[in-house]
Amino acid sequence: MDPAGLATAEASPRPAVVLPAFEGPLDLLLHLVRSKAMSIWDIPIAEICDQYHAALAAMDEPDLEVAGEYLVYAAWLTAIKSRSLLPRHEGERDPRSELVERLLEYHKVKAAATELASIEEVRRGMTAVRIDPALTPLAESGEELGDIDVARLAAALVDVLQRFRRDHPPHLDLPPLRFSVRAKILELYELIERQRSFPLLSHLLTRPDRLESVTLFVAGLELVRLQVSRVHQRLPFAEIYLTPTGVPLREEALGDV
Amino acid sequence: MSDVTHLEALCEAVLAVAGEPVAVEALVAVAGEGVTPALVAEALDRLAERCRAPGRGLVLERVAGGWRLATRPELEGAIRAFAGERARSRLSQAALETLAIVAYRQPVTLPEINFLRGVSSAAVVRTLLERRLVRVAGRKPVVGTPLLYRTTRAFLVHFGLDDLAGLPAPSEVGMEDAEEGVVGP
Amino acid sequence: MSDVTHLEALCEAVLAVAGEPVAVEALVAVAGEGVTPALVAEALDRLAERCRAPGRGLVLERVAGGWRLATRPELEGAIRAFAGERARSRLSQAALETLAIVAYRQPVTLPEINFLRGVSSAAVVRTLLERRLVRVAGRKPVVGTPLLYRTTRAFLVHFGLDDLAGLPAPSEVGMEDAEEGVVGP
Repeated sequence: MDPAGLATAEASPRPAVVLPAFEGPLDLLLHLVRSKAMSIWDIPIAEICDQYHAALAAMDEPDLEVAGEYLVYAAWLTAIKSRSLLPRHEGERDPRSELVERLLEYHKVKAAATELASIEEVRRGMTAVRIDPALTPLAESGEELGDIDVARLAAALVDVLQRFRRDHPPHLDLPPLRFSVRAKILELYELIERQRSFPLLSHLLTRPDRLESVTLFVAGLELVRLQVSRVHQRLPFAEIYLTPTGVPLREEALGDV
Repeated sequence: MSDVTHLEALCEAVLAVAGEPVAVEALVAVAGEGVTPALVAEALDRLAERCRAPGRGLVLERVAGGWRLATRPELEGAIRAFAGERARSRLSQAALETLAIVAYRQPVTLPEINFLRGVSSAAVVRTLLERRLVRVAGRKPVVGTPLLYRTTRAFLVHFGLDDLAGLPAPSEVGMEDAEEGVVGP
Repeated sequence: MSDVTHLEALCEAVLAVAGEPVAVEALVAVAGEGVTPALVAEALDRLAERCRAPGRGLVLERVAGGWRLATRPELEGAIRAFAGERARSRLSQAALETLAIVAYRQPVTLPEINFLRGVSSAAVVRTLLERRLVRVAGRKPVVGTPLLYRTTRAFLVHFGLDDLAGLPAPSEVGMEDAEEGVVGP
């Protein structure tokens, strides 16, 4: 539906999510650090891993990729923790500083995203004016070359190739008929005459060759058309019985079938 | 702001994006509760009056089916100059498709391009040659020895590529790959 | 009619049919001989001033290096009702974060975006490409030569920016706040 999650709840028929939705492990970590006022230099790893677990459990459908992202972060945090417990050599960086930097960078990204959202809130109410010239209509003249990138080029190629395939469908291979309707009519006629009430559906379903089943079915319809046989079916999808009407089958009536 | 003033702004905005004549009833319907056709008519009168002021480039016209904003007829020359100018700096969908074929299938001939696109592309290829996005690169040694086309240095510069190997596969930019099963002529 | 008055009408008419920002140079080019950029700038000033009058439904704005006529944001409801649209969907949090990264760090690669966000962003980038808010701008000469992304002209229009320098400075978006609030002792 919306794999990239670009549309908002507004455009989606689903009810609002009760849990705060997190964009991922980094987002959840940032949220925990802020909401629980925990020191970024002393993040309780066990608690974070519990929270990650809770976030994964809250997902509607487990997604391996997303679960993997949380696992990578849990492993990374654990590694930082264990390294920070070891004595450090002189001049060696605090292993926690990379985490601090990442959280700060992500915080900046979120702040910028919030800023963009507030601009969008006002601007999405505006529509570009587009009126018709008085006399000559303005031809749709394509796009500014500067606005076209290789992604558009690739998309144009895909358009061309798809259209080409639509206009040049592969040839239909028609194999020669292996069963004749005429032969099957005679075969069915004999069976009906012999059994009086012949279960056509079971017979069709036990044919090893689908083409034979189809030919038999057509033969059954022919017998009904020639009023040689009646057809009964008590319920949809139930057995189809062919019974003789008493009218004999005359071979010359078969014509070209 | 008075009701009519607000209504005048509303009418101008709707007519400016409608792309077709708008009936008074349609304006009444979007104007909200308590707005009568008479009030809308008054607002349209004011809008028409204001458009007649010197320095305005738009006119409000009554046409079949309602009202529309259009450019002042005397300015048609400038509009046409603008349209022409813009067409020159733009690439049509046909040109984009042809450029894509040359880029991904080079060297390629005009008959091959025509075959893939299903329409004659001679004029489009000429435009691309003029825009210096494609160039002639010899002849194909087949019947008729048609010219072979390749993309230019300027093409690579425009798309920020070092070489043709940098062109992304459609799947790399999220397009389903349509390559399989398509053969040349 | 004075030169500037005529020019004002011409600018309004051209901008009204353009449907997108038009550069001053393009207006100078269609205005004919003897018209200077300064004269066009004066005409645009007057046009902007006139649009601010009560009862007008349009605004003249400077975006993406040009000038554009658009409907007033307050009239959104009427425009939407007329077009029969529901509220336009906002960009999602994931899209806004990704767009912010591309905007501030361009050119930037997908692995870099993934690293900064802590989650895979391939699908989001693809949708932003489709919406033409980002574009491919070559490849980064590192292992795997990942594609580089930049924001587009449509991005500038969407967010009402004249150019990238108009992006809010990082300090304006709460960096100090982050230092104090997030970083513990």
